[in-house]
Amino acid sequence: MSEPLLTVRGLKVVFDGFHAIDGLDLTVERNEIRFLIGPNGAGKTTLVDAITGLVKPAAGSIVFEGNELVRRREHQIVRSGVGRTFQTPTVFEQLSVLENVDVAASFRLALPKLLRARRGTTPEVTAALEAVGLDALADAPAGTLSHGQRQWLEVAMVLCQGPRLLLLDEPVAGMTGEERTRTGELVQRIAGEGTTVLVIEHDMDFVRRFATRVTVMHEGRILTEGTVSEVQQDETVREVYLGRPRDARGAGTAEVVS
Amino acid sequence: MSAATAPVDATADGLRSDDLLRVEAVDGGHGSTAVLFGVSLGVPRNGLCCLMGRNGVGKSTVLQTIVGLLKARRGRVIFDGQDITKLRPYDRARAGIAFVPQGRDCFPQLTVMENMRVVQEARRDLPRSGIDDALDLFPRLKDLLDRPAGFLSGGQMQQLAIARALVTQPKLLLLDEPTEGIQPSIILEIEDAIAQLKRTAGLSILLVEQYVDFALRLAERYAVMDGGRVVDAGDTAGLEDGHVRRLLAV
Amino acid sequence: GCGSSSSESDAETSGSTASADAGGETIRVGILHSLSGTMAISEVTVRDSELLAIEEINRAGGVLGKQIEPVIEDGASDWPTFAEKAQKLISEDRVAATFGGWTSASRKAMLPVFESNRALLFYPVQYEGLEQSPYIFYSGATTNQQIIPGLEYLKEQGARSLFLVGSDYVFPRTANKEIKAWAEANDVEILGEEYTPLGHTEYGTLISKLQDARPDAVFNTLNGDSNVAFFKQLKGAGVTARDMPVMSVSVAEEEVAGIGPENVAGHPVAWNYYQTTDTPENRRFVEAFRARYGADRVTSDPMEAGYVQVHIWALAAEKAGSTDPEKVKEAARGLTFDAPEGRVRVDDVNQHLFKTARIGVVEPDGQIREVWASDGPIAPDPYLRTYDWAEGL
Amino acid sequence: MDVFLSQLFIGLSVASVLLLVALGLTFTFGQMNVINMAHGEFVMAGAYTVYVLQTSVFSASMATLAFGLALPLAFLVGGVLGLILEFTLIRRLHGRPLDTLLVTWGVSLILQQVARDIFGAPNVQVKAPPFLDGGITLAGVSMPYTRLFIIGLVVVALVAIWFYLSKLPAGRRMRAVVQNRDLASASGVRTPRVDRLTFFIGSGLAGVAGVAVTLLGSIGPTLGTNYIIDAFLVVIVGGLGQLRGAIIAAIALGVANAYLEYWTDASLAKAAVFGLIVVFLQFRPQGLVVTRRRGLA
Amino acid sequence: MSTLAKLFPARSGRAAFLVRFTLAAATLLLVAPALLNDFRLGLLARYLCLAIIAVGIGLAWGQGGMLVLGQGLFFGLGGYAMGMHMKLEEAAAQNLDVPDFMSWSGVESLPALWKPFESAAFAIAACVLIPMVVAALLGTLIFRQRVRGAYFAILSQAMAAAFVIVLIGQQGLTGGTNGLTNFQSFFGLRLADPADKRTLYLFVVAIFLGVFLIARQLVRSRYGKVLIACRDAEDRVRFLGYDPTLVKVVAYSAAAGMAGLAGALYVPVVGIMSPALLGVVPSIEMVIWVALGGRTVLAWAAAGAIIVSWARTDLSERFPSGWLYAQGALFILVIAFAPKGLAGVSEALQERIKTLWKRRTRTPEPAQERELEVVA
Ligand SMILES: Nc1ncnc2c1ncn2[C@@H]1O[C@H](COP(=O)(O)OP(=O)(O)OP(=O)(O)O)[C@@H](O)[C@H]1O
Ligand SMILES: Nc1ncnc2c1ncn2[C@@H]1O[C@H](COP(=O)(O)OP(=O)(O)OP(=O)(O)O)[C@@H](O)[C@H]1O
Ligand SMILES: NC(N)=O
Ligand SMILES: [Mg+2]
Ligand SMILES: [Mg+2]
Repeated sequence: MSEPLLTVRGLKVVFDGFHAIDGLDLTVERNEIRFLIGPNGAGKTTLVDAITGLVKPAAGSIVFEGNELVRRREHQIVRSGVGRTFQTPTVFEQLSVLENVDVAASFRLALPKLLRARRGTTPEVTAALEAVGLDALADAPAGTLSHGQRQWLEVAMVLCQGPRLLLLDEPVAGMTGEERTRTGELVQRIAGEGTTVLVIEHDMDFVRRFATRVTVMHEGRILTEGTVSEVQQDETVREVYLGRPRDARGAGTAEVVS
Repeated sequence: MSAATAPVDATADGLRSDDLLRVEAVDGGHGSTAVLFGVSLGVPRNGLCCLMGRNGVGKSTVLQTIVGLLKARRGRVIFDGQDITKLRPYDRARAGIAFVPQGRDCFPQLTVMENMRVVQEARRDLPRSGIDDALDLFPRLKDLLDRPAGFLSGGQMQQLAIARALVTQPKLLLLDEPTEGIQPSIILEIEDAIAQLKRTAGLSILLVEQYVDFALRLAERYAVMDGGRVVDAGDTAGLEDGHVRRLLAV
Repeated sequence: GCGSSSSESDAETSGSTASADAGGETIRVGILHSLSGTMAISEVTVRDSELLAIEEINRAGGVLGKQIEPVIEDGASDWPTFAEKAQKLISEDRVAATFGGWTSASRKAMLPVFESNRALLFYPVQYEGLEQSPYIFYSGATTNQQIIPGLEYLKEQGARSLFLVGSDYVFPRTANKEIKAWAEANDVEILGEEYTPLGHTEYGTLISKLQDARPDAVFNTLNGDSNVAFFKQLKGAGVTARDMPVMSVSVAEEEVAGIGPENVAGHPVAWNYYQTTDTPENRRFVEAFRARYGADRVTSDPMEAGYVQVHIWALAAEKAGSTDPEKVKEAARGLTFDAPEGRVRVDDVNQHLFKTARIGVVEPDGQIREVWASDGPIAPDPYLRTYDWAEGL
Repeated sequence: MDVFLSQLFIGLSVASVLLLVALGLTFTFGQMNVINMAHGEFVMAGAYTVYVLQTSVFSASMATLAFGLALPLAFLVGGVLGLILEFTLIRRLHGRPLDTLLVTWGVSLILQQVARDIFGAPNVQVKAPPFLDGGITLAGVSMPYTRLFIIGLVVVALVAIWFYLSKLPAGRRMRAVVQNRDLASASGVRTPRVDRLTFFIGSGLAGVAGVAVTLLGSIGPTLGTNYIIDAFLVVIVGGLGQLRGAIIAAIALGVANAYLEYWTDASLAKAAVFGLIVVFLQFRPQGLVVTRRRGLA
Repeated sequence: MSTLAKLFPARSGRAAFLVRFTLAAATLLLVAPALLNDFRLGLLARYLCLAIIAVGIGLAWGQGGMLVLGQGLFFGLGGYAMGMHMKLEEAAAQNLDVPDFMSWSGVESLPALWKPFESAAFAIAACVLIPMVVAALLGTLIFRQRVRGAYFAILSQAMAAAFVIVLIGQQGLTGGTNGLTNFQSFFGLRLADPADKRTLYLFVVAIFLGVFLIARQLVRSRYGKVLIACRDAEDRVRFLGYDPTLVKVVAYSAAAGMAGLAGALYVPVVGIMSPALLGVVPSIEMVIWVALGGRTVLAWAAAGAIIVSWARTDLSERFPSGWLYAQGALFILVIAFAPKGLAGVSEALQERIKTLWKRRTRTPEPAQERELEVVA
């Protein structure tokens, strides 16, 4: 029997006495597309921050492929196979789109190799750029990208690193329906190629279409876990998160064009 | 080709002489990068115009040009009958334009309360009750008043951004993807809030939104952008179902 | 005049590049002082008196029938810049001699330049001795013409213990090395020795150390701005000249004005010249200086030395009939001049001046009243060879 | 005499001077992110203000009046210089904090030369008002009135600034503009006016500091250079824009220096304090009082 | 015009670089010695030493975003290492136990710190390695704690200040404020001899060109991109699996090594090494050269050092008492109004010339072209 890819036990993150994550347990299996939803401020981003070393937990353990991540430094966590994007995309504005991805792809090179100039483009870089549809903009400075384009670029950057666990924080926020579909399909493809993906998202339509399993967070803990429809039927989830659709609007509350 | 100052055909529907805000054939962009080409659109008085389009077509750039953070290289921006093209952003704000930027902007080291107060105090003519009114629309912020805004979660910050804009009691509210990152139940509340503001406060709104249904439910007017141009615009009344969707799916 | 004179550069003659260019209409001399930076405070005044001397000489017909043309350069309170500018004056402007420097640090930086070019430097400030370059004329006092008389005076006044306070550079450190040797031979106890960086302004702790040690007197080799802070804060701490006299060797009229006379009044200083020195030459000098630069200006020892050294160079050149450095050096031996401070004579060997030592006390009006003077000029002894206690320094 | 207490007092008085110079920087550097190397020259301008008042406006017998008037006037002189600097140069340098350092460095060179050309290179003298002559002795520690006066001045300035920054709308506006200029502007805050006011106050405080330092040291064109680095270190150790941090840092640096200097000498003490700062930043890289932020800085 | 366009093509490809580099090298190695007199050639040698520092600063600051306001520290470490060796060589030649300045301060036997510098090999290695090691240590401490921006700038400045204070305070060991002066020879070259000075000049040029090539390779490499990434969003770089501390330390340390090398050359070229060259003021000036030339372009950073130093010499010769105005104004104008320095100015000029040229040769291009580019 295979052990889970990621096991979080008794995690606590405290800011000035405020418990943003309050004794959270979470298990993520290999090759799933796990969605994490929950009210604003539930602690979803903080959980990702804790897994990737950006915030230091007050207690608890985070085990990834048998290795404890707590107290490791950020870049070591990335090197052990965990990649992430940010809710507010950050890219290297002075570098071109291609260079952004290339820098990301070169992270395992030793210093002597890094000191050589880049000649041409490696296949993984090309593939990542094509996957997010930025190949046409490869030579544009990343600083000139729009909000949405930056999100794509971030995805390309983690993609080419071939992480075994990929954490996406609201990857489709601000995208049109068509773009959402493309992103969702991309996520499915990545998962198919052996990467486990944990997605934070508020777009329930997107969740419905692409989730294998959904975890709901509330006030720093796991509220419930299950399939999309199980979760959607849950009274508390409706109460604190989904809200009750009112007659006047019909069923779809925040439906995106698809 | 964009030498023609007259709005092109497609946008003629998006602009009326009695509109509160009239963007007339504006060219603009970031620094030396040209992004907008002859953009025209209007926001009706006490109405809502919804601006749609794929990533990177220039929606945010339009909004930033309207508030004056970016300069219009050509064309005019008329607000309430006054040409504001040359005004500085703060003077436009004082004229009654409020802006909720995309991507959760705030004063990170000021508390939630201070974020609102600083805006309210920026002008002598704003009553303190503006803050209470804004908080009534977003009651979840009441628990967070003393927290530095930079520590808020994405959704919390978005709520604060809208609340802060309302504190200025604007005539025109510019919302750049206000539902981005907000939990479904609150999106419903925001929708209610917008509808209510239109009704009771006589507010006009220019809304950039990806959720087409949400947008069209609220809007009287719509405009669709592509490649820095307005490619379709008009009234939502009598809009053939799926028309906009088709445009966006290009 | 910026020399783009590639024709002048004579690649054939290696070795000495200095060949004071006497062929022109005028004779050029270098004036090289700090016109900017910390030391500008002191050094611009010397430049002024040197220019005054040049004007006087020119009015009287110049040197060797030619007018003197000063080439002014800024040493910028930066020792390497002094070296660079000295080189420039020598190799591009072909000056007959250079008048310049104040701190010993600047002199040490310029020394190799003048030696390797066999060109002349006239240096106007009192210094620590233990140096004798064949290409430098020292017109300020060496140790035995200022510091030792200062020490003897304190001892005579009954001081049995001293505290040494100085800026952290070569002059105070070397001077204090000599002072300690002197003290040992004279049964005077040294209760402390403290250095502060040039430009230091916070003397609270040093003053409390003085108050703890309670010396009979303080020997002060601080240079520049620091004196102002030191004396103001000393007065603030309630220490008066009566409790603890501070003998200074770098506080002249110019510095007194900056410190504020009320803050130094009563403290002794040691020099060779004061504005109040009573000679006919000095009356003329002070009058000329004020006429030239304004009635509110004061004169001081280094200014006088600057003035004197220009005249000495001019006399030597006249005597030699040439501005060639070697001939000027030769002619300068034993030369005398009636300076504002009294008669001075160039030493035959070491190119220092015979100078009269004078101890003065600062008056509340900012002038310095002479309270003791040596019997006539003292022979310069930069290596203190005539003092037994100085053996092994 | 009790060394411990007397050095404590000396440390505090050193701290008070440092703090006075650094207070202006908490505005221009801490709030506006401008590394104003000409701040020291504003201090110098404040010092020359006293000199001009004493020599050209009032007779020597009115030293106290001249000194008293110098305080507000030096604030104005420093402030106006700051305004000019803001208006001509700083305005163009938003978002380029490191460039402000280099540009204002050029400004400081020029201001020093201006002072040299107006007042001459030699130091000038200022008379302390007679009521500041002497001092008191408490618990074996002699405290000159000049030092006590400066400490008092700092306390007054601190209270005023604290009130301004945390209680007055203008202070809030100032912080808002620093934190998000575009947003502030789009929210109706007249950002250029806020910038100018901030710079005016910060530079004005430098002028006041200039009046204070005439009581202790020399007044010359290079006066400012003596204080500038130490003052920046106070701001850094205290934490950017943190009043509380600056106070603690100034006291810590002043007192550490006083004790270290007592046991060693001025040079070593100074080098040791610099060393301690490097070590300190190992533990508190953002200074004593930290403004934390979420996510990526 | 067309040959000019060939020499300076728009895209700085490999060939273009080779052309430019060869031109610059030829100017320095052949033209300058032919045109300049000994004194001016000596000054140019000095400027080139400074240009080596500037190349390092261009790397650390321009590419890596570390505003190194304390390069005087490393310049000094290299300079003193070489100076100590030269002093000892001389003392040995004159049969003295200790160098001249030590006896002035009462030091009679050679301090242990000085002993290793009797070896030429040790001294040469030390000039570069000591600064690099010190930078690596300091850098690791500082960058690991994420001290950056203005904090780093002022901290590095304080380190230079502390170094100078220590140098001045230890007169017996270091020569104090005076520093080390009065050098006669450098590895057999007699410093007073014009022919030997020319040889020394050529040596400096060779080292300068070598250092420039090394720095250029660093910038062009992938490492160079990672360095830029660190400059623009250091925290983001962590989440790509790089340790920014290491990335920055490499550049910082390389810049320190270059400054050290420059210091080592400076001593024989100028004949003095003193704290006055290393403190806060000179260290800031070093950065100003780079800002003025153009911080992101190495060649312009080096040019900045040469131009500013030359301007300083020239202005101070022309206006001995007013040159500070000119220098200050130069700093202000260029940095405030030309943020990319002279590099930016030259770029803009080339751009202008190119459009003028195009306009004259071709029919005006349709205004659409640019728009389409953006929209596409
Ligand atoms: N550094 C901090 N200091 C104080 N409170 C913080 C800090 N960081 C986060 N918080 C608080 O922790 C809670 C969890 O925030 P988090 O960003 O993880 O929420 P989230 O689930 O990602 O929300 P959203 O869906 O809105 O992005 C919020 O209430 C937030 O205000
Ligand atoms: N700071 C900038 N500098 C240069 N170009 C920019 C900048 N910001 C955006 N752009 C460019 O301007 C175009 C329009 O950007 P804008 O942000 O207005 O798009 P948008 O329609 O709001 O997209 P999104 O839905 O992704 O927010 C994009 O192609 C982008 O590349
Ligand atoms: N010689 C001096 N005063 O430095
Ligand atoms: Mg979140
Ligand atoms: Mg947008």
